[in-house]
Amino acid sequence: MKAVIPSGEIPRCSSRHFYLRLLPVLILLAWGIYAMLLVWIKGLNQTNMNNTYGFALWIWADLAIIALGGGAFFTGLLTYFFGKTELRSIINFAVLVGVICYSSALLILALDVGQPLRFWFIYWHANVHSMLTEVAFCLTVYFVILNIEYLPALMEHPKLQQIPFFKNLGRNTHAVMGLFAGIGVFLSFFHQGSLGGMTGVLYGRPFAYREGLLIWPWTFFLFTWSAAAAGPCFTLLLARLTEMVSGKKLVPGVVKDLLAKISGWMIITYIVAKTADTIFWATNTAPKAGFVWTRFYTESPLYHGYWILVAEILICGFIPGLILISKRGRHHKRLCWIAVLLVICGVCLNRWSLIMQTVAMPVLPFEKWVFYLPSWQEIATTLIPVSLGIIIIALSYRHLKLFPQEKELN
Amino acid sequence: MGLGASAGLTLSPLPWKLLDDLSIWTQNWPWVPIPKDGKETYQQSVCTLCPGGCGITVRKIDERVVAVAGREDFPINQGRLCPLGLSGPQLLYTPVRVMSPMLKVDKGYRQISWERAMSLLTSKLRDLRADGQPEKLACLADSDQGTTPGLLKRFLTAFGSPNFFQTVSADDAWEVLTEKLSGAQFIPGYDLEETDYVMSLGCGLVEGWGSPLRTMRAHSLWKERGTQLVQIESRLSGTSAAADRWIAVKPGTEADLALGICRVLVENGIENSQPFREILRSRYATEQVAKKTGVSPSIIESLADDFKHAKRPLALCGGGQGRSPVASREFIAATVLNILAGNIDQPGGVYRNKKYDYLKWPQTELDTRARNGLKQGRLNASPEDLFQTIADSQTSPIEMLLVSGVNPCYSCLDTENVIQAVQKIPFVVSFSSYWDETAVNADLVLPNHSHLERYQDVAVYGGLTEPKMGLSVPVSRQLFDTSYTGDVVLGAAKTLGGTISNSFPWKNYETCLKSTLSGQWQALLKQGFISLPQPGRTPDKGSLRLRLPKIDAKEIQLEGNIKEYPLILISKSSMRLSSGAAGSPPFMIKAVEDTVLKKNMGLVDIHPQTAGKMGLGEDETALLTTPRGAAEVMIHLDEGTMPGMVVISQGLGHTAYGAYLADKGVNFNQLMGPVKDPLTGQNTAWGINAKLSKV
Amino acid sequence: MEKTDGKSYQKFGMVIDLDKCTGCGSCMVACMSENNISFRPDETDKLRSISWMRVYKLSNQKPFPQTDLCYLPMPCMHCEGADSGHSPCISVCPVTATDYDKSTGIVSQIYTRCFGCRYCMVACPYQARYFNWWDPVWPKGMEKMLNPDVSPRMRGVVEKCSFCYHRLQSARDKAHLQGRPEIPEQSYQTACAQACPAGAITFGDLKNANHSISSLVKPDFNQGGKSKNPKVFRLLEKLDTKPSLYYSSSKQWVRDMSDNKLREEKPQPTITMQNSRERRN
Amino acid sequence: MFPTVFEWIWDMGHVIFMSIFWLVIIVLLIGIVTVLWKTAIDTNREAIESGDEWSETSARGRNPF
Repeated sequence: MKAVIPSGEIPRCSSRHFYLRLLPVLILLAWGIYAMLLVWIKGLNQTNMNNTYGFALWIWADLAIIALGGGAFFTGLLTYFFGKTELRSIINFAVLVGVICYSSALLILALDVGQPLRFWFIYWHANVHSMLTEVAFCLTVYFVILNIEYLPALMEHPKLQQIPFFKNLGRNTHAVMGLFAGIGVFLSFFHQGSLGGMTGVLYGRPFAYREGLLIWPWTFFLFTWSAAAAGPCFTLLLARLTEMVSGKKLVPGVVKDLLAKISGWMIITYIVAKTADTIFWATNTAPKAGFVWTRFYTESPLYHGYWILVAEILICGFIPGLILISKRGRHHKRLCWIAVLLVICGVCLNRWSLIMQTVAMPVLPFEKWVFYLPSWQEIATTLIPVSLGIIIIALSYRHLKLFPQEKELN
Repeated sequence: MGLGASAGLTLSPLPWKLLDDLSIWTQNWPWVPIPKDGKETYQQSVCTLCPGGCGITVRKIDERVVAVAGREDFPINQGRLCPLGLSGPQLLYTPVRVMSPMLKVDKGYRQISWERAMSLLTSKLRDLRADGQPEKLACLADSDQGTTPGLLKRFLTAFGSPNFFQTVSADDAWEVLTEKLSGAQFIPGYDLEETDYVMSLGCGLVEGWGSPLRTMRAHSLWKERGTQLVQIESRLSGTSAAADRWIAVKPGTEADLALGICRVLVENGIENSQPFREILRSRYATEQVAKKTGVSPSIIESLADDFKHAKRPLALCGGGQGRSPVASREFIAATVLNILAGNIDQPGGVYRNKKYDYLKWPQTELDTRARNGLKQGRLNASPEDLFQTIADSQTSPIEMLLVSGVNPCYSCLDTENVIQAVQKIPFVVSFSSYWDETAVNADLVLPNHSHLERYQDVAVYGGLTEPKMGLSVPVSRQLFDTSYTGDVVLGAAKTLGGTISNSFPWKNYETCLKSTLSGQWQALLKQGFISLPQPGRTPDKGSLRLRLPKIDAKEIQLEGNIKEYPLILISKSSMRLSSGAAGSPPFMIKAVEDTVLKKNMGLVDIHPQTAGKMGLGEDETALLTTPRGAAEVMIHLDEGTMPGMVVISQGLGHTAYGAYLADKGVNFNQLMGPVKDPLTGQNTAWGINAKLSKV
Repeated sequence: MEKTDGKSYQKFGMVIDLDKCTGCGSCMVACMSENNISFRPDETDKLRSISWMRVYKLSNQKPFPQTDLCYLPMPCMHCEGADSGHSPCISVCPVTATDYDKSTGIVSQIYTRCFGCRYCMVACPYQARYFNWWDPVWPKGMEKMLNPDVSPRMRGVVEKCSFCYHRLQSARDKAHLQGRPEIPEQSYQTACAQACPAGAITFGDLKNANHSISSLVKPDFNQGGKSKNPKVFRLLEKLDTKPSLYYSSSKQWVRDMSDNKLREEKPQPTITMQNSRERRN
Repeated sequence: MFPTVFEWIWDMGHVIFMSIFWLVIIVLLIGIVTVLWKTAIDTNREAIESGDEWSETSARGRNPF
């Protein structure tokens, strides 16, 4: 087909070239879909999960993806409520990333349950005391909102612009975007938190359990916070990658700098809080359950050793944080991007240890540590978000005005 | 417009209806069975799956047997039940049942009618007699008591063959042993409930010893009353762990320790010690014993002291589940202890029970053919010997073998050899209800009803103070085209006619059973059991005289030289695995620990040091070799196993019984060979020398 | 039996005498048979095997011959949880598929409601919950042995010990027909308690003075049900899950293994190859 | 989720959680409806202004494809 160029003037590569470059990604997607069908038809025996590893790779992927998708709500918050209007040049993209992340998260959740056809029980027979219920409710609603937020960008498409109804729809939606963004932010605070709460409330699992405020364990707030910190970094990273692939400048440096700076401050403050939380947990919470905190890290040092703590808090926390808040750090191109990457790794690592170490760690004194390697089906399906993301971004970039300033920047 | 439509649709009841249907569909999937409900009834019977003789209550929904539980009013198990008994329904409904008479054809088996089966059987029998060699008919049964084995034995006699064999059960072994040692046959009954100090020479008391449920109840009683249990065993078995005191003695020297203790007691001038004083003095000096057994003198003395000061001490012998013949030395040692304790025929002691023969049938009629056949005399003493002779000889001296209630191709020692022998026999008939190892090697399978479908009388000795006879009754209607083994025998006798048919005056098996138990029939139906009368049981203190020279009979030498086979292989029994004729049903296999079975690999317990010397670690595969055979096993490091020993589980390594049991683990019997007891000539092998090598 | 708002409240519990337990596995099999638990040809992967009642084999980790072992049967602990009903598993289930019944103290599980998120399994420190990784399949003919009082589970849902709840229901019906106000102790017993050859399992109403369990355990409900009997303990009491499952053992080392300790006492230096293990309680 | 479903319990947790949830839903729906409504009106107005005949444009307006 003939590539439809947004508002005419910006050149795009030929369809042939475009799809040829997309081919490997499509293959990756196909592999994932095959594995997905296997899991749905044959059941969860296709995975390497077991009665000890009830939560594994998939849940981790969910937590990580949603944290990284946090860029959408946080950028929205900054744009519409803290008047950082310059961010408008990246908000569309942030929202798109959000859409991708959340849709993949929902897909993986649908894979992870033993009876996918009963998914709606979670609304129908909701147990409001369960963090997972909170997650499910917010997630679905927020997903709708994300799509609405993405509507204007979609309506920018020339073909749709020709149709008055959609032209107006786009404009009007944009007009009340503040409202939607508002709800979105509100919901995000909750479901990001609830994801943290999921492990925090497990008072039967001394590694995960945290005291907290009212019904919310500290991890509730830490998760929201870290998502707000890592989300923008992820948006930045993807924008950068898009620039590299398209070979065009898409986002003005000042915007990147601003976003990097903000998430820098977020990560620093977050990691300080996280450190405080860890210390309190190690000295108060864990001992109450009869655990010397070192036990969590010394009994299977290879897989669940101190290195996790060091990597998460120091290498992926303070270091990138300091880099990003310092002007010099941000302006040193390579250093800046390394920092962005570290932040992303940090938040993923945090989710990883909170899920994996929690279940691998025996609570009964006479039980053993359990190890787990994901099956290829799990890996393939976990890669769906990647391939899907690339494809959606590519298509959107090709056919929509994803980056409003693309024209003047080139 | 589209919007309106969707809005309307959402508000309409349609989506909710769909969701509802969806939920219903997701909740009961067609391939998840929904058990049919019906009228609930309970029926009582007696379990015949092991010699324990427990009473069972069977729960039925309409015709379906859905559960088997212990029978409250039954003295042996008092409402409790073991894993095997509880799995009863699985053994009733399992697809590995033999569902009709089966004839071996070039490939596999063909289903045939009973008429055809019987004519086949009788024509073969007729030929044997026509050729004037009735002694070439042999029969292997689980026992020589009970009506079914009784009928078989009687049939062989009338037919003219002396070759009736039974897999030697402990009870029969006792008679030989006691005869040889004390001149009077008896089966010891232990008053476990009344004793206050138990010294056990390696008995697996909580692992299925004697009548398993009764012994385990006694053990709980001990815990409540503070009865002391001393376990003399070379490994940390369940019993060793349950014991108040575990003496880790070198394997095979339990008797020495016991006699050492006797020596100390004698020195302390205990009564009744006259007859043994000299011999004990001369041979069982504490230091020697300590050296031999690896138990320090101080412990030996303290044990003797405890034994002496106990009110009603009791010594037990019979390793494992106590189902196989006991080595004469061990029995002597235990008996001397009991004599010194003066507990023979005393409360809390050992009762000398007589075997009670209730098969009071008229003399068997014999014709000349039969007489000549019987003149030949029995081919061998024990089944093991029989199979050995057959394996050794060019053409089998046995033309036809009937197998009832046993599974020699799995449970006889040196299994490979046995299977070869069985295959050598021209015509083998199995009466098994299941496709067990023997059935799949038989030429004709005439399936008996399963244990829940038939009448059966079971005499229970198993160390009971009061031997019992239980009656198992059909609780399920007959599921398949099966028939009583007894009826097969009666049918065959009728067709053969003459004296043979005259010797079997009964219409069918059930009438035979009824008339045999005529006196007790009603009582048996009512309470399920009767106590076997014990005439002339008079408490006579220490009247048991042992023939002195026998006191230190030679000990059993293990097969294989230590140079080549540095380790000692022994077996361990568990209540979670059936090592008898009945194969473990799926529930039991599911309950087996993953330190015993992993995937299809059987694990052996071995001390970390010993394994380390051979460079073997946890879960590594190794080749276990004995003079009789070799098998791949997995290593399980176990601190509780004495260094230098390898311990393997009984009841695994089946080749038949279908996907839930076949090809899992290693069959201990296949690695073992029989070893004769110097005194009784019975097989009393307790282990074998072995080696482990990396693979 | 304590009376609250006119309604009689029971708290069913279990105490297992580890001195008597011989690890024979009758409890496991009795449970499988009673509760229609599915089975597969290979059940040796215990991490994926379903057995509501599971028997652990504990070792005192000492060198031969000071070694000692103890069997510990483990069904669902039926935790009461922090504030009556806040059991680890119940509070997390998003679809209300599991619940703590205040009037019986039994933690229920609705198989047709569960949608298999396995959050409850992660929450349970005792690993007493099991997931159906496969479709349950009974060999041809064997479906005849299924108990009609318990529905077989489908693939993809979580199941666990129910204290044979269906037996409580039928006992209630019977009592009602006989016009009895309360259920006699013997008319409601779990399959495992009934089968145990050693009589090591005692089941009954912890709040009913007439039931033998309450005299064995002597629970102190002001202390979250902690036992007043020094030999009796629960697993992981520090977590405040308030299990209804008690154990009794005369062996100190076994009691020590019941919970995590901050200062691990070192193993005593072992006596030189003295071939005997004396039990000192 | 609805007071009609039997899990519904009138306790604090439910009331708070559900009221917030339904509040969000309502606000969201109002937002969406207003947008659609406004859009529909605008489209029609433009159509009239551009002097086309009512029917077809409105038809086009309502059903673009």
